[in-house]
Amino acid sequence: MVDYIWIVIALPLAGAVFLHFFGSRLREPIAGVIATSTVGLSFFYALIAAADFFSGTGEAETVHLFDWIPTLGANAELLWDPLSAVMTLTVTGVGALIHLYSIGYMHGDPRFGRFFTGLNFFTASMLILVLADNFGALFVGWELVGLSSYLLISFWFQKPSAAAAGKKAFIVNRIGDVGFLIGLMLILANFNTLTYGTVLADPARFVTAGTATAITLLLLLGAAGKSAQIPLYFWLPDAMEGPTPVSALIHAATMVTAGVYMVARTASLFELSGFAAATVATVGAFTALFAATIALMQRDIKRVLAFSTISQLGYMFLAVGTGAYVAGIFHLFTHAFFKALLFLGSGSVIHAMGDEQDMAKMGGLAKVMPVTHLTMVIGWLAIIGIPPLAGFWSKDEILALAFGAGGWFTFLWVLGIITALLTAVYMTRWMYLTFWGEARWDDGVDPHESPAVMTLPLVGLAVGSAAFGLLNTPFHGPFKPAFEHFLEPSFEAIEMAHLPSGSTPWFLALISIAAAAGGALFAYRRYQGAEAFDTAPVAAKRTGVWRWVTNGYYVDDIIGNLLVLPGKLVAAWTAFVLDTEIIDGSVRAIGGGVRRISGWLRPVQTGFVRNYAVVTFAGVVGLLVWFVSQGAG
Amino acid sequence: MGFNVLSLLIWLPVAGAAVVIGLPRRRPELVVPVAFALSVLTLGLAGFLVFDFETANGGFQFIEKTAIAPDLGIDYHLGVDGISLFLVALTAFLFPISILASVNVADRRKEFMAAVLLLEGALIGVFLALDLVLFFVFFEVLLVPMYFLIGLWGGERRLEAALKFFLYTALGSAFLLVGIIFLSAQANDQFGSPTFNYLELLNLDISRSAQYWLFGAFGVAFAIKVPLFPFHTWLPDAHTEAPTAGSVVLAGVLLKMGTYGFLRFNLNLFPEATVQLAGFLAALGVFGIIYGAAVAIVQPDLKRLVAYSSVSHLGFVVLGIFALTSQGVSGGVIQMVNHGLTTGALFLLVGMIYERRHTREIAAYGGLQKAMPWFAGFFLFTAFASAGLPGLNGFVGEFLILLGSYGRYPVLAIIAAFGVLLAAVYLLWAYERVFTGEPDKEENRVLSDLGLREVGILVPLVALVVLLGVYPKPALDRIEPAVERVLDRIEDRTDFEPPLRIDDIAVVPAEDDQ
Amino acid sequence: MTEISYLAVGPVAALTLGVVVILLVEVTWKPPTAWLGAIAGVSLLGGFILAVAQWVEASDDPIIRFRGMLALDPFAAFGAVVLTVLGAVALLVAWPLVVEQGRRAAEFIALVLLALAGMILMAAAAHFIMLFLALEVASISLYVLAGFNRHRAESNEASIKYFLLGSFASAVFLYGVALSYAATGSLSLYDTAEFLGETVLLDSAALLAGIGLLIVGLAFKVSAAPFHMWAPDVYQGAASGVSGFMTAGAKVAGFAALARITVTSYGPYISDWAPAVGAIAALSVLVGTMLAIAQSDIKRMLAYSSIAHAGFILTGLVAGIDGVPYVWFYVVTYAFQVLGAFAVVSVVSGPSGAKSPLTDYAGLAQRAPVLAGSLALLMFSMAGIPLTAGFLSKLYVFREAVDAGYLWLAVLGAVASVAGLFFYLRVIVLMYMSPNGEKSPAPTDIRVGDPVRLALTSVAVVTLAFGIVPGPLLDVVTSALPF
Amino acid sequence: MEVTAGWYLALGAVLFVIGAGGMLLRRNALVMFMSIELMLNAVNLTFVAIGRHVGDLNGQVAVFFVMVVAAAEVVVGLAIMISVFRRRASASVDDLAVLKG
Repeated sequence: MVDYIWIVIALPLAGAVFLHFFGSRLREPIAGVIATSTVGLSFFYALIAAADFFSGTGEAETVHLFDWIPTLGANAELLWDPLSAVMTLTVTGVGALIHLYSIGYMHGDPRFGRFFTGLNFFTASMLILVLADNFGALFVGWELVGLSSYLLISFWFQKPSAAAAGKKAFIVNRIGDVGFLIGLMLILANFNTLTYGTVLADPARFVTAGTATAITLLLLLGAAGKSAQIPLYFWLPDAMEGPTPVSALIHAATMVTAGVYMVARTASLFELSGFAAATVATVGAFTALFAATIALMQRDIKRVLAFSTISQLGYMFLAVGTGAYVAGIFHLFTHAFFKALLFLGSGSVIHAMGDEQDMAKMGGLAKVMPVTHLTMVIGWLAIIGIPPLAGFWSKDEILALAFGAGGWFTFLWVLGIITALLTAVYMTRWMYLTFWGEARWDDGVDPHESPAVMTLPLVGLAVGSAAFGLLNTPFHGPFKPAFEHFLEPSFEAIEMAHLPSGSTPWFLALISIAAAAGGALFAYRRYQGAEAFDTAPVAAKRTGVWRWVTNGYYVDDIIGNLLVLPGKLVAAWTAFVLDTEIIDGSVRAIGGGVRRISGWLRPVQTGFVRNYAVVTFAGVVGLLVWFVSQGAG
Repeated sequence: MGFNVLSLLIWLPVAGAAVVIGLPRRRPELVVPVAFALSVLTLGLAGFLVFDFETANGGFQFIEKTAIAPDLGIDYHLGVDGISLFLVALTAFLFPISILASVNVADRRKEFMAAVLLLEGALIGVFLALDLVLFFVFFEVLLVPMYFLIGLWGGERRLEAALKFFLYTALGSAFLLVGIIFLSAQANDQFGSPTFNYLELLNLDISRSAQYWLFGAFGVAFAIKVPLFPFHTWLPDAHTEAPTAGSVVLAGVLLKMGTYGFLRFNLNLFPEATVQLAGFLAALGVFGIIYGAAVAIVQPDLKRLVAYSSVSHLGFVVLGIFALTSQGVSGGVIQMVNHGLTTGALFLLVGMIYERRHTREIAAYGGLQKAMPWFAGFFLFTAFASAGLPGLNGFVGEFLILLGSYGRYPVLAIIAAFGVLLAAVYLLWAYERVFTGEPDKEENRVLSDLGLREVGILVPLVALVVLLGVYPKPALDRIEPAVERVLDRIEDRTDFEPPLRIDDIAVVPAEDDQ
Repeated sequence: MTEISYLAVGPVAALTLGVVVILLVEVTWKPPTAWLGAIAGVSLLGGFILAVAQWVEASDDPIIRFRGMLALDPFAAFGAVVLTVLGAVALLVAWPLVVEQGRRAAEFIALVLLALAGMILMAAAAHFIMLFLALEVASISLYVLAGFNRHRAESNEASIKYFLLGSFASAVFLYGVALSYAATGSLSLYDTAEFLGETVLLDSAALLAGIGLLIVGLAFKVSAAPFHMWAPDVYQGAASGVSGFMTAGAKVAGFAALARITVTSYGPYISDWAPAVGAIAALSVLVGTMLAIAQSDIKRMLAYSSIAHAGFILTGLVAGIDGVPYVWFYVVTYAFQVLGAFAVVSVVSGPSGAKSPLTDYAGLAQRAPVLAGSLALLMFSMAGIPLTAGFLSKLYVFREAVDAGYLWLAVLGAVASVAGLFFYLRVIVLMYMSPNGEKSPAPTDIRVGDPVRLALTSVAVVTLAFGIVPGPLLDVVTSALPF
Repeated sequence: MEVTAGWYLALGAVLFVIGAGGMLLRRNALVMFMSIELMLNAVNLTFVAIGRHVGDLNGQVAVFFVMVVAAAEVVVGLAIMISVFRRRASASVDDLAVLKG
């Protein structure tokens, strides 16, 4: 079974190749059906392959497919262990549902087939990423998901904004990848290979803490790029230019979590460097808070979710940085469900509103879209962390573990709690502006519930969001921490963070629940009361800090003016002054110089015999002088 | 070996040129098929060569040797090793494509095809020659057909470009020639008889100072060909003004003569100087990476953009070669091939769009993806290959080079890594401006997508790009032994210890994995 | 009387006989020009056969004849062979001109043959006085040929300049002879060599000065800088038909003589004269190349390029006896090339004309592909592009220079030959890359007579054949050493 | 005082230089040619002197050849000059500067 695990990748890949060539010829639903089924099959294959892990008898296995670049220890080798199994299942499971949903969402798009090519290709790339057995293969998947994200964000290439967003996403990711690449250089230089087996088994054998710090920080840069963490988060909001299923699959559920996965995978390296781990946690906590604040003021239904995604990824970073790898992966897992759910829901809304994305023009959709509304409520409760829904368990575990880590992490815990509060505020706002209150639709718009093909996945994801939290509870008996046991083999060697002892966890849980409930209540009241409508969560002050927040702290402008513009100027100077004028200029000058000298010399040939005789005679004298001097000497 | 495959590889195209010229004036339609058939035949020979090549053998194979001028030690001496093998194959592969891409050449078609075929013969000769005079002959004589290709069938500023190309490169070769002569003089002193035989010259022991001078003399010639900053300014003009076939061959193969020369001659003949100067050249290469990319970003002319991207990519090759590590050098070699494929494809694509719109101005385009989805697809694919996307050939080379060179020049390798980023910037930005958005100009809306011939031209390239990206092993297996020989040689000729030799690598059995 | 050997003078005799017959026939019967040509052809053939015979004879036992006047050695024989062939080709090239001359054709042919005789003797002379006579015979005939076209101002000017400067140079040469005589007490090349071989002169100032003046005299003939000033004017002024012959013949004979006296008589003093020769070589290369770039008239351009080539050939001579074979190789192949180039000129710009602006050559490729093709080939060869004799010649002489320790000279030469591309390529650009007849006065297509066609073919063959398979020629020249 | 060969050689040298000077300074073709004759005769004197000094006939004989050659040069030279004078009255070579550069 496991020996053929490559089938998991091969299926969607084959789907992509097939659809690339024939997708455009197929009648509409068929392409979608094919794509969906390839991913679905992968899911079931993975499920069966993971059976041993469920029974706890599973052994990590590597499958060697073929040599790629042996001299770097980078071969086509797959690693099948609980961690990659979880990732595979998440990717294929959530992926399959989103594929299904897309059949409805992309209905009528002229490039229907092409879209599924992209989705399938992305799934394959993501699976390469999570199944890789060495950093080389990991990097392949790493870049390929970037590519597919680029292709899918700018899927509607006629929209300049979409094209630009795609480019931005890829390039910002590449910035991170440079860091990643340099990290790989260090790894090869110290380990002489890129294979996990050698590098991760017992890194202390090869590297000092210092080197480990360098390596891990560089990897972190790559992770920050993929997972949209500070400082490389700013591509994700623009990425919402892509079709909503793309946002759901790539920019919420799977690709953006690659960074988290990578940190978890390289846990043994991070373990060597407390500093790097702390950095990861700090980056995560701050990103979480930062993004949450921006989310407060967004009017675009998807941008809110985008910033929310960044914020949630922050939690995951906080987790893996704290050493709570299981918690991190668990949050990744649950988040995949409820965030995908929320995105698909917003997609369903956008669909219903005739591609309207401004929440100021929505409201009161609960009545017309009952199913969507219901599922969204579940998603909403899940993300703000109301027990017993998934979000609560995963997020709360993270916070608890952070608190338990003590010291600096206690401060990060505080940030986490504030973020939890803000999350509740902006998500409630999101719900209210979209589904509740009175309708503010433009005339001519009449929303309607989406077709079953779209609502079905919503339901599926809703169930996940509601129930999967119970997979990992701190209790015993029926709700034992199954997820943790499941992942244990992958983290045997790793020193895990522990829950604080005694009743503290309960206490912490209460705090976070309070924060969530309080935030939700505040926001609800804010809008219920308001007559003069205003999207801002607090009484209208469009000035000072709020303008900053509304514009995402002007980060894009700052980058545009401080990095991109000067960069272009420098390039232009190099090209049109240094290269054309100075370097090529001097080359041309040499050529012209030779010609000019030749011109100057011509008049020497006066045409007068006497002068010729003079020159000749001068030659004679010169030669005589030489020879006679030879004789003398 | 029943027949002298190497000689055939060189002289078949040359004879082909004669045949093409000899075709009756009244039957112009024959020209292209004949030329194409001949180049395909050559490709077949190259294929035979690749398959008949002894994989594990790092030395020269298929050697041929006959004296031309015995008392001067000039021989007709050919041989192929893992380093030259794929350059020959690349050459033989690119020419049928370039010929097929030039069927629309109307003016003096016979002469055009003849020139192209001559060029092919000469280029293959450069990579096969094991006698320095013979090498120089091929190295120099191919300027003539190239000169005519640019000067007769080129763009508006073709004359200037052609002259610049010829003079600039010839200037380099002048020093090369003197260097070669000096070597044979040394041989005369040490062996008692003059020789230009590469294999014998390897046994010379050359004083350190002499090595520096010779390294310089050879190096200038090769640096101009590569081209290394600051000797690169002939390249954008030549590439831009040359007809499509010319650009493809220039970028695809001609530039490789420089890097090949460095690897074959400088590293082997002047090991001490190499070890001393490697850092400097690697630095130049890295500078070229960033510089070429920066200049490419703002080029308003699509063809110039691709031309400068070559400067950037060749910088990687130079870095790899002078890293003097197994991975770096093999990466350099395979990157030569990769660059030939991707940049060749890019020039072909630019040529195709130029044939339709007769402009290379990026600003003149926009929203092409609507009218020409296939063209856009091919372009994007090639762009990503050239930007070093994993899974495509470009990555394998750059990955090996970067990781391989870190062991020797951490700082340089790190700077070079940013070249990968910049490549994405200039290629994607160009793609955005040319292909995306709504086609605002009428002439862009009515463009016809690629025809069967054009697709036929591109598909083989694409196939190879993917193949080399996913399964480079066959190539690497043939390249590495030759590279190892070079490094061994440097190791025992100098006190230098190349880091990261392959045999140092801890090979981990798949079992004891986590 | 073994001292007398008719074989030693054979070629010269054949040519002189030809001269006499032609003149007599002319005055008695006034036959059609073709006959005169036939007679000339016969005497050249005779000369050639005898020269070959000399070769066969001399390669066994080279020896001095006529009381040390003439050397019968492979060196002389080879010179004779080359010069007779060269003469034949030259006559073919000049044939349109000859025909133009009408009744004066006989004189013209006679002068050419006479000049050839003189040149052959220069290569064979083993005695300074003999050498001087040969030199004068050749030169005087050339003075006349230069001014043969009496009715054109340029022609007159050319011949008088050539004459005045030429005789000035001869005088200098002769004084050199006298000084050498004073130092060694002998006028025979070989006795001089013997004398210098065994006795070491305490104060050799006179001798060295003598050597210097001798070199000047011959450097003038081969138009090496700074004794080159006459060349451009003369080559341009003289009718295109003969300029080629003057350049080629003078070079071959001049270098033969120069090589013989330097390596035989003054061989022991190589450390003294080689640097001087090197300096002249460098100067010639520089002056020739630099001035050729600015020329707008192809004949002047070729003249300056011939100065540069004189420099290249001298580069080979600094290696002394070792260099002689390659000097031969260079000078012989170059002689044919320059002859061919002037042949094209004489067709395109008229056989008797002095003016030959480069613009005449715009679009020549369409009007006369054959001419354009061969001229292009010659340009590439002169520029030293591989697969042509020009490249190998340069390779060899540079190699000799480096072997002799003149690395700088080789570098200079190599770089200069790149600068040379400036003007060689210009011709090609005009012929191939400028639209048909643009700026050219007569875009009528050009007819090439059979003689010229034959000449061009032979030149092209020589240039390519020896460029690709130098072996045969190398074997010959390496054994064509002075006694 | 007794006149040795040295004096003759010196005289020869002086004459030669005078001739050369004339060649360089005068612009009349005939005069220039005369200076060349002077140079040749200077050489003759040298030959005789040396021949006498070393007691070798070659020196004396050479002189005859030189004279003959000089004569031949005169013939040709005058012929050329006449053909020039036909076109223009002046004998100054400075008028002959069409070909230059």
